Amino acid sequence: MAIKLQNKHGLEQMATAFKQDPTGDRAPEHSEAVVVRFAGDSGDGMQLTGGQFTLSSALAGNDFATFPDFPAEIRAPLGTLFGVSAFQINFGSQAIDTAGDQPDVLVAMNPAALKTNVDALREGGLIIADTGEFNQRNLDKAKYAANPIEDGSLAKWQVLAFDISALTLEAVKPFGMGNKDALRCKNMWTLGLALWMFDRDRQPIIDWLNAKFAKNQVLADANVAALNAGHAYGETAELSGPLKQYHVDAAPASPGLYRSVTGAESISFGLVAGAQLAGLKMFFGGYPITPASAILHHLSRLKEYGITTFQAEDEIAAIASAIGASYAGQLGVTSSSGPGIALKGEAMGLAIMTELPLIIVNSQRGGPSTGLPTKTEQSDLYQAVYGRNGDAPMPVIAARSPVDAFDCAIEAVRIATQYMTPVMLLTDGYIANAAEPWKVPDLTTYKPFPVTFLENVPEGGFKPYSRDAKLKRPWVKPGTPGLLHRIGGIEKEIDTGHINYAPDNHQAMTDIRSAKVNGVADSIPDQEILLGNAGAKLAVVGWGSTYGPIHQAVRRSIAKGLDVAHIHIRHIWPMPKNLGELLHGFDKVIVPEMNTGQLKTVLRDQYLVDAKPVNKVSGQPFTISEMEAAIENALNA
Amino acid sequence: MAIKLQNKHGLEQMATAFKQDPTGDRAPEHSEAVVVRFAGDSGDGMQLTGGQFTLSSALAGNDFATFPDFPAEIRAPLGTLFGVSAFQINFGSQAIDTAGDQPDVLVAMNPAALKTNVDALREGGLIIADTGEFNQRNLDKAKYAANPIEDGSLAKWQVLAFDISALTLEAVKPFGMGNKDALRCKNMWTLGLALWMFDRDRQPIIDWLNAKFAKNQVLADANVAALNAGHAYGETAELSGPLKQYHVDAAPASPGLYRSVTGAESISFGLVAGAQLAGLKMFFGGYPITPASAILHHLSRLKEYGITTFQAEDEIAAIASAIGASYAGQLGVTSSSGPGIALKGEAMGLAIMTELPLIIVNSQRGGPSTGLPTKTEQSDLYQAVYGRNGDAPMPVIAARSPVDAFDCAIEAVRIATQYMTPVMLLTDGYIANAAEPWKVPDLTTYKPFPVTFLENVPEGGFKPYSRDAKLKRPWVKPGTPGLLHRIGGIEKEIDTGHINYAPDNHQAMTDIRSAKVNGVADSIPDQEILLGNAGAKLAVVGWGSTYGPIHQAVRRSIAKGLDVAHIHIRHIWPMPKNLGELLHGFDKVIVPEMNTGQLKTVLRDQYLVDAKPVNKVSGQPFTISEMEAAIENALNA
Amino acid sequence: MNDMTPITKGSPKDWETDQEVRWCPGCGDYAILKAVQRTMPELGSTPENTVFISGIGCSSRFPYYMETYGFHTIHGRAPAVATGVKLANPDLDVWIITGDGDALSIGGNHTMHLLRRNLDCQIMLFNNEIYGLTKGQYSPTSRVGTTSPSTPYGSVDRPATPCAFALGAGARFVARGFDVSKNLTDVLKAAHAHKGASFIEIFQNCIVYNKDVFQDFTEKKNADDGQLWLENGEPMLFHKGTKGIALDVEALTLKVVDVVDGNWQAAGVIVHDVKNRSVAHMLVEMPFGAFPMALGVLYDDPRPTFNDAVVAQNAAASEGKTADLGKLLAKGQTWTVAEGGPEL
Amino acid sequence: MNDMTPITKGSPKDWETDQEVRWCPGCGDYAILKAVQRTMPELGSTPENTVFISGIGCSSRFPYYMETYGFHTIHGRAPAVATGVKLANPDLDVWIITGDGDALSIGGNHTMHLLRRNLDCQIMLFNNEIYGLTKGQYSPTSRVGTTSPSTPYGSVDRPATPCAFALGAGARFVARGFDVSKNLTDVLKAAHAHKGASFIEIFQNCIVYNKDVFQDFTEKKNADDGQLWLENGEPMLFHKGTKGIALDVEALTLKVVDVVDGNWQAAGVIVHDVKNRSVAHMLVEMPFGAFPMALGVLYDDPRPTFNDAVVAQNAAASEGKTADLGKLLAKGQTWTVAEGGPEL
Ligand SMILES: Cc1ncc(C[n+]2csc(CCOP(=O)(O)OP(=O)(O)O)c2C)c(N)n1
Ligand SMILES: Cc1ncc(C[n+]2csc(CCOP(=O)(O)OP(=O)(O)O)c2C)c(N)n1
Ligand code: SF4
Ligand code: SF4
Ligand SMILES: [Mg+2]
Ligand SMILES: [Mg+2]
Repeated sequence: MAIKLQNKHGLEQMATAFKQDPTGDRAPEHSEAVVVRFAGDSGDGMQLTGGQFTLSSALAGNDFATFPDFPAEIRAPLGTLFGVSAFQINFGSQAIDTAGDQPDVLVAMNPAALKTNVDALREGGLIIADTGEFNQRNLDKAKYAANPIEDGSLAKWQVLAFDISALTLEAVKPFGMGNKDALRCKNMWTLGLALWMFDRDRQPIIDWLNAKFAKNQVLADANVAALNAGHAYGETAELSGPLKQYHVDAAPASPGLYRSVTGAESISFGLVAGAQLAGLKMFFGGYPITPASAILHHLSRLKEYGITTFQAEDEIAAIASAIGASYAGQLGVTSSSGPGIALKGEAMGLAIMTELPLIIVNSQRGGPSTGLPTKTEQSDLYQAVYGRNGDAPMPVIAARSPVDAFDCAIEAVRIATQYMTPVMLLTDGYIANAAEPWKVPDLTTYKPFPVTFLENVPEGGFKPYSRDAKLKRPWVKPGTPGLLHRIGGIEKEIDTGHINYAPDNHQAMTDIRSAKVNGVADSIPDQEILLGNAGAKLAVVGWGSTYGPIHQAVRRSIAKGLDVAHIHIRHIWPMPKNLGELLHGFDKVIVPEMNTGQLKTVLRDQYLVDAKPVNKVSGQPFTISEMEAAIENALNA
Repeated sequence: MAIKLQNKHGLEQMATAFKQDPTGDRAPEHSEAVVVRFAGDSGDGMQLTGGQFTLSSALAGNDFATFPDFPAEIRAPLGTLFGVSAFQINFGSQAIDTAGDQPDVLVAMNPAALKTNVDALREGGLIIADTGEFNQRNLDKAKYAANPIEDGSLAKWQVLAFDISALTLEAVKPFGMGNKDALRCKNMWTLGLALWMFDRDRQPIIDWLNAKFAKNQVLADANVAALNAGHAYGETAELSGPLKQYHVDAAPASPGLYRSVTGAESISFGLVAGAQLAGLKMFFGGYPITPASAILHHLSRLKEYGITTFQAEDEIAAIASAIGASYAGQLGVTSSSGPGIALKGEAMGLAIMTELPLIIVNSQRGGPSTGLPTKTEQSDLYQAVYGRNGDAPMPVIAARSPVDAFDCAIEAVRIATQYMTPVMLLTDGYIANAAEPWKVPDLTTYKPFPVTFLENVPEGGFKPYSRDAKLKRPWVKPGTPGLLHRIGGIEKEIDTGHINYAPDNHQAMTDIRSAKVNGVADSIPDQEILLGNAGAKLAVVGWGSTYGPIHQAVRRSIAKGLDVAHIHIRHIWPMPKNLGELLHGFDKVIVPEMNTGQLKTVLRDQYLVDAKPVNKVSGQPFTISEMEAAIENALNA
Repeated sequence: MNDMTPITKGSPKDWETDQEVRWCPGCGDYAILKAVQRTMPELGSTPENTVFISGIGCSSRFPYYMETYGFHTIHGRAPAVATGVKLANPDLDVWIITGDGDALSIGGNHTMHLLRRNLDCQIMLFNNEIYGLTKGQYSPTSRVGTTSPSTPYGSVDRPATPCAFALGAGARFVARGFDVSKNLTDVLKAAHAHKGASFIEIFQNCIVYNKDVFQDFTEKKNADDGQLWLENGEPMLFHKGTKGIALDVEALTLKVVDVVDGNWQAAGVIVHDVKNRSVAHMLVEMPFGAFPMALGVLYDDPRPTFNDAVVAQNAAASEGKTADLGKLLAKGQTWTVAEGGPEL
Repeated sequence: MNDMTPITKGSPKDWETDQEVRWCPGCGDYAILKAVQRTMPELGSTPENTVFISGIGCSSRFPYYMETYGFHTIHGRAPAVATGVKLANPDLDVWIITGDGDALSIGGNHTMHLLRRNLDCQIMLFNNEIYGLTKGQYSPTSRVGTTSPSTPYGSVDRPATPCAFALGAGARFVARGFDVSKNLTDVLKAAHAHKGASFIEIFQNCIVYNKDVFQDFTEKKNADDGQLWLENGEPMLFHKGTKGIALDVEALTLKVVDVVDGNWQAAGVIVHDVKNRSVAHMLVEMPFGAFPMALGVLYDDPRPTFNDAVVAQNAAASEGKTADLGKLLAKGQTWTVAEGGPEL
């Protein structure tokens, strides 16, 4: 393709990213995987553009992973560096597990977008820039001394710079909109160009635009016109040089209905599915916080599923209300991010002492303190496993991807209701916002775990803290005649649940609480090895959203002939029963985490295995190459 | 003494507790250590009695340790089992480290007191009971079917039962008080008897009574009369049987001025001393909670030491106000217990991010949740070391005894101010309430660590997050011209402290925060071995208030010829640099804790040493014999 | 527990548990407990549909002594827990038991928002102007100068006025009573009859740590001067009808007027209108001493409740929709990989 | 930072930092920032003795833009942090910047207690009736029916009235203004002049998530009908003096009256007395629409401040005592082990 014709250096790079198709020069080039990054001002609608491009990738049958990268500010002043919003997608004809290390194509809608994103672009990569925005004011705001498009500072990349703004205005002139509104169509023009580049069908987007602007035909037509104009520009520009089309084949996928899903969506769906499998109504008590709010937003639209959503005055009220709802017989759920979860610690203790089911979802973000609200991190594992007063054991589960979050949410509900215990479900900012293709699950394949409330006095009288084989206590709905009782946060007497400060009783209850939670391990599958063999030279043990980069890196390493395995832990507490033995079987164990080494602590404590930490705390996911390097280092160490 | 004359079985037991003195029979018997437990109704003034008896033991030159055991209720109905209040003292002519496993003497002021305490009394021990209170109503309340004094159920103990109530009324008749008030003197009568039993001087108590009731001479005289009557009763009763006097020699102690001190007192004093050594005023923000309130109470009386105490609306406001005070240039201190500490987690993160000095005192109690407010436990270590969102490293120190708490508080202030970091100081309900003799320290022997606030713009300009060799940032008081700046909980830019979300910056700041806290280890002494030798067969590693039982048990084990050592860790985080090597030197390591194994987790994670937990979670301290058994088990394992 | 004995309505006994009551002898809480147990049978709710929810404090021990469902939660959070309970099962008759520290110190925010939202429940705030359970520290309602373990030189912060706070938070029912008052049951009945959040401040004598601080109006001998019992539609009279409360039209504030031979109209005594919010504000802030203590139902003007609104919205939003998750997942922008498509 | 440039009093510029302002273009916060920077030079406090303390929210970004000392704390806790700052150094001029969510949702309890204690500081509550920073969820001040990401079918809970809440909490200074009002500086000056906690509600336009919700009274064309600017000692007139606020002596509530040829006395229009608490209660609760929006200083009646009381008590308690810890430790019941005593 054009790019490689022009830049020898770029060629080698390119080869790694695009597998060439022998058939001639004029037809669209074929490539296995491409990483495109759309970057522009918060106001430029890059997330929308990315979302629709994602859809078209899906429709083209590609596998993909996306990574929206928002600014912390709501809508920062135009053209500022901190106001840049970006959306990255990695799509391909093979399994895709990450949003990609380095973009092959960067769409930069203004100087600030170029400045903040170009360094990530791999050498030889293509830059598409809107010269219309590269005026002095914007260059100053982006802190560019000279115009990068002209001063040759972009030499190591391919640059395709033209006045998208003007071209858009031109395209939408017929609809007689004001300048401001007209320019709003820039993103559709760009999307049109991208659709052409990657040989995509425009119709679905056009349908979507017409639906979206149903109430305003002018806007609809204008956006469609911009989309078509961008597409047309591609075809004409092609004749004249650098711009080339290429084609990414459909990825192998099992037949069926697919959709794209973000982690926030799939956790919401999973909670609904879990509640249905348990036969319960759901009460969700939440307080907005980035990046957890999306779950509150999704669930508040699903009232017909027997869901009550309550935006509380703070995180403490949110969890307390959820505990109240569980006490009253619904599935209590609360959700927040690090700082908010910290505030819930005391109340978690109450749920542990009163042994009520409760789901606490933590969408982790960069810390400590307010930290980096819009960046991803895994630094709340300590808080999840250890962060409460007293001996307060609680099951902890971690989702590894947007799709996986669905099953994790169901699993959390199963444990909470089958064991009468609060459960923490860990996800993070990356999973919450990232989208993946998802083969819509057949819900009939999930085994129901219906809750049975105690409704009559059992043989030998009613004891609120009597226990079944799993050490679970009965769940009684207030309103049930004959089973009146009182519970609270003071130590309970065995069986009766009365207040009891006696030494032996406290010892016994402490043992019961921990035995009950440890017993959850009896109901979870053995830990599996995802790639590589048991007893390999090196095990890479991950949890949560490090799944993608670890999986790809281990796959590549194995391909390189290295003896390495990938283990990914869903059940953080209690852990699968075979895990200790499994880990001791490997020569070496490394634990990559987006924190300073938290899962590592649990593994070393539990199994006395010399698990070595590999840490990245930058608010950014690991790249595959970082992981490959870590594997090499570990093996050579 | 009489007891042994009457009960063969008792004799053997006795021998273990009282070393016999050859000289004759009529002179006071000599013994090395005696454990006395005063038990009565909340209203009977047992804590007062115990306190004064403690003083007289001190004046007699005995070493001692006490254990007040309050009911959870404020003032439960008279005569109820849950209304019993007890005070135990272990005093002797040798070093005393615990309040004693089993009482030798139990003073029971009513049936409920007998019922709840007699089982702890060692066989052959002496029971002194007030028959005046053993009426049907009280027997019913204590759930006694028959009167234990008469039904022979106390056969394995010595019983000395007589109508203390009547004797007291008799003694105070001259002062013409109402019955209710007159009976209030019962505890002084009992104290008088105890003073006689242990050959003590009455005068200091009489002085104290006269001072206490200076405003009410009648009350003073009546109490003194009761005290004397009890004492006289001993002398006369002696002629007729079981009651005998014995004498406990003074314990070896270095010359100097002594006082008795509780943990709550010595932490308060230590904080004052620390502030003075740092040259700072202190701001204490607290919210009442058992057993932490006493620190707030003590400090609120010390305003002349430049201390402002603030009872906040809740624990969050308490720590937030302390952070505000630190920002303004005072030493911010906050204090609570488990549930309240849980609420402070988010704010601790703010102090960590803004790198301000702050002391957080946690007087641990039984958990989880509200748990057992008046019982002791060590189950907040996880919360202290790991219980925050994000990677939020914070130094943690633990006091091992009331006296040790003084130095620990000073150490906490040193670290907080020398490193600009919050520090958690761990104590517990046992230490807070227990009293020990304390050789009043010479404060001039403590090395000052004066704080220097930055007051002028340094070479090269002012950078709020610039650092010294210890990675400490400058402390600037608002009000200082030329150094205006803003701080907050969002990730800081290196040096400037501006908001910064950049990946590299976050990584760098995360590394700096952890390096700074780890660096504290450079300023703390190597871990010492308190008893036994490095490389012994077994190391017993403890922290906090398990010190007493561990120390005694290890001493006895060594005396028995066992190869065991006692290591007690003050610096929980970061740990002394030599600790890992030290621990790896032992064949075996056990970690006794009043929790389910929390320090054990830190040790295994940090040093990959096979530290085995020994746990007791009953709200009661370990007994020496439990510790000895644990040591034997470990060695034989 | 005597949960098993068949419930014969109409007897306070049926509302007593077998748990030993653990308050100090002489504590005002006993009288309140009795008053509640006397009132319950007359409200027509059943023990099994009644839930008592409390925070932490001496007062918050209350639920253990009521033969109903009960939840002794954590300090200050009872209103939040109650909100979840009521929204999850609106049929339950929810009572919140709290103290001046529990409701106004650590729990102030939850109390405020429950009142603002107007959750249908009764809030009984036992105000003893002290932290009883933690052994006597001053509270947000303690008067200036209160010496306590944490304020050995006397407290300096201005106390909160619970009923003023409640009105400021948007309360639609505000009443006052005291532990040993025979009228307490009537106040409780009125609170229960009010649909929405009913806020009841009950002056309670902590005989151990704050003895008799209310005796200036609670004691028999001070009743005439000290107690102004309000009755809707009745003139605001006290001191055996010889004194009344009127509006000073110049100063636009309340004043005490003398009533000569029962002619209160002449004296301009205000007729109590439980729906008059302006007057309610003045009543709750009347400085005691210059004025008597306003007692009884001070304000009662119902508004739609939070729980009704939530239930209604849930129903409306569900109208005609089915809870078919499978359909939901398959909705929107989806695509199909055909059988013929590339194999795995 | 231009901390180094010598401060020449009197110029708003001296109160601006070099930090890029990060609010949405058109956000009402810009106008408020300018108003504050215009006001500061006239208050006689120096930048180094001024501290701006905020919680979390768009509004709470404020301190970064003020060339003073500043602390951007955590969500809802600014009042508590401010209390520590002021007690540790009472000479500092403390300003709290907060939002409707920060101050009234998560922070309600701290706001209440700061007002109750009467800490000497200014609280500027930017009320945009929405959670801006978290992208537009409804807040405790959002009107019923507000559709937002968390209330797609409209909010159902009754909103809080910030000024009513403040009065209920015991506030001694309550004022209102709005972002683009030219009178805002006067309100700020009055707040600063008041010794004690000054509560200022500032209606602020969140143009992204809650656009123009206040235009009914903030917009020029609605000013006459919609704005009632209160002046101490002046009659409560609006609509160019043709309308006024009077007391309905029957109903004991406020009413709008017509004023004919400026004869407001005849119409019974109330003369605003900033010390009249009863009227303040009515003013803050006047339902907008039937009444104009009461703006300016609604209530201003100082009381001793918390910080003064604490300082005074610290001084009194220290009177004549020396801070000799050694002595203190040696005090009370001690004993001596003599040299002759048993050796160690
Ligand atoms: C989180 C937390 N903080 C503090 C406490 C300690 N505490 C228990 S009750 C109480 C105050 C009780 O006062 P009030 O609410 O007036 O109840 P009262 O005992 O006076 O009836 C406090 C501070 C606690 N249990 N939990
Ligand atoms: C403990 C905690 N909970 C939640 C959040 C998320 N959060 C940040 S600001 C905010 C609300 C902001 O609303 P408001 O106070 O009205 O300020 P505005 O943005 O409207 O100016 C929330 C919920 C947080 N940062 N910390
Ligand atoms: S302390 Fe006071 S409030 Fe608590 S039980 Fe005793 S008397 Fe009642
Ligand atoms: S979101 Fe609203 S309040 Fe926040 S900066 Fe934008 S306009 Fe202002
Ligand atoms: Mg109270
Ligand atoms: Mg807002």
